[in-house]
Amino acid sequence: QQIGVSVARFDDNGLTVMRNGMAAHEAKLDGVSLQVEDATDDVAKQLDQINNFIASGVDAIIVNAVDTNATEAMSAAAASAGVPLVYVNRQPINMATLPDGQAFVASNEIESGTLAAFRMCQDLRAQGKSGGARAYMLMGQLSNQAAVQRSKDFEDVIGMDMCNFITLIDKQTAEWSRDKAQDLMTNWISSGEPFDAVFGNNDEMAIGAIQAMKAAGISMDDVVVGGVDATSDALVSMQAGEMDVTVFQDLAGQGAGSIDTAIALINGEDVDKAVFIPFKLVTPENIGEFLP
Amino acid sequence: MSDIILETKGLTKHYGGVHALEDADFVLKNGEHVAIMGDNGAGKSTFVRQITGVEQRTRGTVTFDGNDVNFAGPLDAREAGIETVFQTLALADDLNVPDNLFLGREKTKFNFLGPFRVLDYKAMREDTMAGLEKTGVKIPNIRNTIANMSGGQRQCVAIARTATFASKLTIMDEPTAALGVQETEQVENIIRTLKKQGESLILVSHNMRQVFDLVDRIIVFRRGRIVANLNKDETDGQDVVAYITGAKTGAEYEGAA
Amino acid sequence: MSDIILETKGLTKHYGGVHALEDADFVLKNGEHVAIMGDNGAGKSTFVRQITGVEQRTRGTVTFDGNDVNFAGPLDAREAGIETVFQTLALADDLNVPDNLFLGREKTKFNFLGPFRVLDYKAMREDTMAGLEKTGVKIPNIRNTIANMSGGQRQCVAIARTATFASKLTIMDEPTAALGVQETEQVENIIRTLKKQGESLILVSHNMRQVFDLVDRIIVFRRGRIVANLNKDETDGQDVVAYITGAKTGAEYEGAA
Amino acid sequence: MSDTSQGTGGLTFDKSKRQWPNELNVLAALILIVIIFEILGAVFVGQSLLFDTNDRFDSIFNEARLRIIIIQVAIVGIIALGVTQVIITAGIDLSSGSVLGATAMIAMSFAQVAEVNGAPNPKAIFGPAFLDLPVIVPVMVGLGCGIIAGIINGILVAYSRIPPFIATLGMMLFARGVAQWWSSGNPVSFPTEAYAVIGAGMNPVIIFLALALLFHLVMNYTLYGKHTFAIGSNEAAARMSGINVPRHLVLVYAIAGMLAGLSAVILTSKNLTAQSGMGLSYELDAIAMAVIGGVSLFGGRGSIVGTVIGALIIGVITSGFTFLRLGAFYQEMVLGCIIVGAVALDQWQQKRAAARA
Amino acid sequence: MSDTSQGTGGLTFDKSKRQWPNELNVLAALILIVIIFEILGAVFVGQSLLFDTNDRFDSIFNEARLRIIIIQVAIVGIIALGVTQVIITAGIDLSSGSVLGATAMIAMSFAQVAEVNGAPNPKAIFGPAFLDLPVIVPVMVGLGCGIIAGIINGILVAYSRIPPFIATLGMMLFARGVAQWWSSGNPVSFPTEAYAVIGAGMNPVIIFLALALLFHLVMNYTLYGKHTFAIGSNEAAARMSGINVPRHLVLVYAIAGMLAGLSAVILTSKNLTAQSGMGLSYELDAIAMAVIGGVSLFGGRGSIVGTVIGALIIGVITSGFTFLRLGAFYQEMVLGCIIVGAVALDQWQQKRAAARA
Ligand SMILES: Nc1ncnc2c1ncn2[C@@H]1O[C@H](COP(=O)(O)OP(=O)(O)OP(=O)(O)O)[C@@H](O)[C@H]1O
Ligand SMILES: Nc1ncnc2c1ncn2[C@@H]1O[C@H](COP(=O)(O)OP(=O)(O)OP(=O)(O)O)[C@@H](O)[C@H]1O
Ligand SMILES: [Mg+2]
Ligand SMILES: [Mg+2]
Repeated sequence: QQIGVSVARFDDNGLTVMRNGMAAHEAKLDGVSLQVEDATDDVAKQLDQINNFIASGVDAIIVNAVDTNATEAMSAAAASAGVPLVYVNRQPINMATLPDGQAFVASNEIESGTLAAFRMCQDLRAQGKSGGARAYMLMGQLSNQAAVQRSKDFEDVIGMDMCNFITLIDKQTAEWSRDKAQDLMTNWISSGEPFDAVFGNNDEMAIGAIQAMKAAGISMDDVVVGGVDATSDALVSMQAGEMDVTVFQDLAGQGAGSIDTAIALINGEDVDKAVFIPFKLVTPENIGEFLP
Repeated sequence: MSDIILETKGLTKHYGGVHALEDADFVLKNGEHVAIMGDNGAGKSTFVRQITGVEQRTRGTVTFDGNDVNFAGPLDAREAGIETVFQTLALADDLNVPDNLFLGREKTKFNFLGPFRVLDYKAMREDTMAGLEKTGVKIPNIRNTIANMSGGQRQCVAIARTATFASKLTIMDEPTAALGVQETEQVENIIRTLKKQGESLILVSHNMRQVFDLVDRIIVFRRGRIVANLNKDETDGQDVVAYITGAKTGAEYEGAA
Repeated sequence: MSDIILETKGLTKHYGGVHALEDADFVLKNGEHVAIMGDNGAGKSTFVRQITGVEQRTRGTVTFDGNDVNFAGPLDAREAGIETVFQTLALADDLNVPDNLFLGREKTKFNFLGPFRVLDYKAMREDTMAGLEKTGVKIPNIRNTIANMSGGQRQCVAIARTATFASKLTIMDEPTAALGVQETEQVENIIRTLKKQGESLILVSHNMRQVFDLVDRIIVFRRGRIVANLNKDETDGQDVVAYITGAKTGAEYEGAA
Repeated sequence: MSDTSQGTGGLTFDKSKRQWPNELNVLAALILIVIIFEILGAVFVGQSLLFDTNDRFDSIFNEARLRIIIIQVAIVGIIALGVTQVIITAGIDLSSGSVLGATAMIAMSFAQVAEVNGAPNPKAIFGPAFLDLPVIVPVMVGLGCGIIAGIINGILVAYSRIPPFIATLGMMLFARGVAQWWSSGNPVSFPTEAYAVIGAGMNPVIIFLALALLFHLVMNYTLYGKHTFAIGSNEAAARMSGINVPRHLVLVYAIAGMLAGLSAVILTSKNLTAQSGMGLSYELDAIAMAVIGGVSLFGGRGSIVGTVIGALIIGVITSGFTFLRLGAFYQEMVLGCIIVGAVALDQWQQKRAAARA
Repeated sequence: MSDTSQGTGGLTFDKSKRQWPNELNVLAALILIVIIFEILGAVFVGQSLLFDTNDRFDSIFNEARLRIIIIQVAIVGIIALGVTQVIITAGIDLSSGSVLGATAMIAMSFAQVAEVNGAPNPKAIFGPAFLDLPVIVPVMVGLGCGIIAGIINGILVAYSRIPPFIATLGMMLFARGVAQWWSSGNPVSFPTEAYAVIGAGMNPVIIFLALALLFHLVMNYTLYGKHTFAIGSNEAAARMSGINVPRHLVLVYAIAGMLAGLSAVILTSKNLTAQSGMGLSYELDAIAMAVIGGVSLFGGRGSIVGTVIGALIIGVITSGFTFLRLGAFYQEMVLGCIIVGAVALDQWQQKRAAARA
């Protein structure tokens, strides 16, 4: 069976893990062949890719949506051609009205930022800073859904009664990049403002901030640093006692699950409309579970 | 209206430290044909550029047709009635001959369409053939782009452009420099026709024979200044060369140069 | 080695449908000075471009200094010993006068550095002054860029460039077209010097007086073909004009045009 | 062109050897690429790119693929029509993608419905007075935003003498900032039904082809077209000949901006959402279409027909890759090669045409 | 330049009115921008941008900020040195960012350590034979990849007569594909200690400034520089004057490629990781630096000194925004305006200088 896959972007580390999970699962299955396309974070391109898949006569389509608001048009295109469609990783906006032959496999994005932020809040309390703590936030590209969502999660958490001792000094975009984060953090350090926590929308930016702080001679014990993704670099950094919090998303599991769901849909089996795979918080205590 | 078509007073142009034109006082009567001569780099083209608004002068006044003028660009000058053949020709290399001839004043239909009015290619092609015949140039295919024309062919296109449209004053900066024997003769005929029609002319030229053939009066530039103003009948070639080289300077210009 | 420096046989160049040069058979002896005349668009510059390798010919052979040559570009031609002043001058507008004069053969120090060898600005500046004096042109500041030079000043820079370097054959395409009286005289002196030094020359010119003053032999082009080959002493201006306009055609060229 | 080529005597001119129109080369390249894909398809996937090989659709051609080939380039194609005109003036427009992004956010905000699935619109940008507006409002807002951006580009280029690359680079950054600032990066969704019609089905293609025809006529038969070519060919000459160059340039950039605005309207309507990241790098696609279609970056040369064929080439390549199941990594590599190849072929053809006897 | 300006008689020439070097304008713009930030800083955040206002560092200047201003532009600045030379030949290099990305992945793969935290390197790309290599290997690989990409660019531009915009656009797509294909998009991390030294601390700045000095001398005092300017000024003239234009262009693009490769080495060393998305849009930053520094996109005009000041301007702006805690949205908008403003100022100054009595 031929399955077309459209992934939001290829140069995203997390989504690459998911992609590799799909490829590994494909190798295990007989007679399933995947065709994976890069939507380069472009909603319109993704819709075109789906139409191209339909024109090529694939048996099913898996979509990792660039913009979860744009899924209505995709559902309509696949439904009218009678091709099964599985959304993966990001929840489509038309979840409630998803046509037959379509399903959703993912984790709930709102969890990721919230889990990390809440744990950072607890760590700060544990350090005895509940009288007032100051934080910086490094954001991903502002045109990106996950960046907007995770930033909002963090701000929601520090707006809660339990965590409102944290004040956000500044938030800027470092475009998901370690290098930009490093420069941005150095800029912040150069203003001389004291701070207690740094939250990165992803691990790469958190690591960049750590590198900048180490270069400035700031002790990593005094600062709580959090990220999202649990990349292997982040785990190494956590082992070294630098990174304090990250969030693991079973992306490989999502990828494999989406293929299984797609095959079930092709075979006309009954499938749950939504399959949720939860996020897991990673801290120095439980890091062992996540090491290879 | 007076019988003076063009008058400049104290016209001056400096390029950084280079004083290319200094205090030029110049008068041209209606219907008069005047030649400007002088060494290379004497400031002749600079003088032309100040009058036609291609550049903004450093100081001085220009009076055209009774009004003080300060053209913002050659478009203004043309609209006021000055047609110019520049030394650098001003042709669009990728366009063909009729397109160049009518550049900036195309013949159009459906004029209510504003900038989107429709071009009348046929009329322009016919007028082009007529205009080129006046210059005597041979062009095998007028649909070829200007980039593919020989030096003389380009020059003839530029001249035909000027000759096709009536004006109060025509300025030609070395129009026959690149032309062959026959073509030069034709262009000189065009100039004679202008004289008959009573149009004024400023001719920049290095060709002594041509100048004495065609104009009424000769102005000599040297090192950015006007150094002589000679009636054709009261001078001769040797005399003019003396002014050009600096062996002589006109009485009224003694202070200069 | 024979005493023939340049010979072309059946040299032809077509631009699409335009037959700009047809079957040109041409011979130049060592030390001989020859003029090429003809109408605008007759194919003179085209002929020059084929010899110097600026363009690739449609067919025909060129023999230079005893060897069949097919220059890939003007660089090859120059290395073989042909110096050319092109009608389009070939100057770099943003560079100053010495830079242009020595373009492509700069004086350098530390030559072991290959492409990164160091320029000898001082020597080049001095040689520039000497070269320009030969042409008699006046340039107020040689550190000014070429873009700011007058038409004649540019032409003199191009000529000085050619005159500064010895060669076996010099080609000049309308070198004095933009020049004033004095400068023209100086350039003619340069040409006379070349004659004395025994260097061969091809001079493209529309100036009858100049041609009769300077060269040994006159070749006339018409409509892309050679139509006459005249010894200076056996002809006169009217005769040449007759060939140019097509009133006459050389006996040996009867089949042509 | 008719056959009444004329000249004023002189050299022999052989009319039969007229110049081979450049568009034919581009068309030949398109056909060549299709043939290559057909061959590769037959060898590697046992299918045909354009013809029907499985019985899903009963006709000679694979209609779904023909349709997607052109739909997917129609929107960028509309931008490319404007970019073509800008490049012909020897300019460049790097801002069109970002202007599309900013316009998408703004126009969509005026196209929202009041109720979604019975509940009030959860993403309304403005108050209730701005919901359920007639479709003309967002369309006009979209065109207006594009025109304003274009006019600013044009003024910078024409009056401040800033190189177009820089002026439009500045606009690109600015518009990208605006797109993200508007609604703080949140997408704008849920348009009215009337708005959703604009970009539905084949409508983008119809609009693209109609505009292409219109601008083909404008570029070839009107004063506007002639002056556009003249400015690109030799701006100084155009100025000296009395063309009001600055005013004309502003007009050209304004039209290019308007087309970017229009694309934003169609794109948001097609996708039923506006995202601040929309249109990112579309400017490069649009430029690639124009250049593959034979528009010269030095100005003065090019045609709308060429650009349309250039757009089709990109459409065929994109669909062809999916059809060949080529790994996404290779797509960019091959696309890079094809762009370079197409232009190299064009250059070589032109050189050969110039040298031909 | 010395004061021995000469000429051959003729007009009056007033030596005291020589041309005001263009670099001074750019410097003035830099100072102006710093002053604006100082004023805004005093008003809105009660701090100074460059001077020490809190006691964390005991000196007149805020040294940490001075350092970050230049560190953050040093790597793109190295690219800009090459881009400056390319633009002076009237070319453009859109590929440098992607070439950096591809080179980063490849070079880093040769710089990996065998053991991380006691365990074998979890991300090793090649077998054990390629781990713990001497630092010269990845550096050479990096420079080599850059040079190869540059040579291909140069050959396309010089011999196939493809416009530089297109040739390097093709290379940009190709290199981006290579970057993603290499290790299928997975980041490459954990370099050897020796490799990590290259980009540590102020090393990028030292390398940048040393190269700037070197190329300043090369552009002004060697044949290479003169021919680069000549080609940009009038390529046909350069060709007719006997410069081997194609060979020279290949050299220029190769040097630009090499500098992009070097940046990749420094960047990966500084970040201790290589990612396929690295370098994205660096080409635009590099071009912006060059152009703000007064390099003309029409070719023939520009200087290395100008580009270095241009880089500093961008550094000050980036740091200044963070310092003012300006919302991220506004940064791009303001950066767009400043780029346009700087060039407009330069154009206006030049026009005024030309018109000055
Ligand atoms: N690249 C080209 N493409 C097409 N036609 C061309 C091209 N170059 C020249 N021609 C044509 O070839 C003919 C000969 O041109 P050429 O430049 O040799 O004339 P010429 O004798 O030098 O004239 P002039 O005295 O005006 O310089 C002209 O009719 C010209 O239009
Ligand atoms: N833009 C400029 N910047 C600096 N100097 C200039 C500029 N334009 C002209 N010049 C100088 O001004 C002087 C006069 O130039 P102009 O072009 O008026 O001479 P001309 O009399 O027309 O000479 P020709 O007979 O050679 O055409 C020359 O020395 C020239 O170098
Ligand atoms: Mg002049
Ligand atoms: Mg000629």
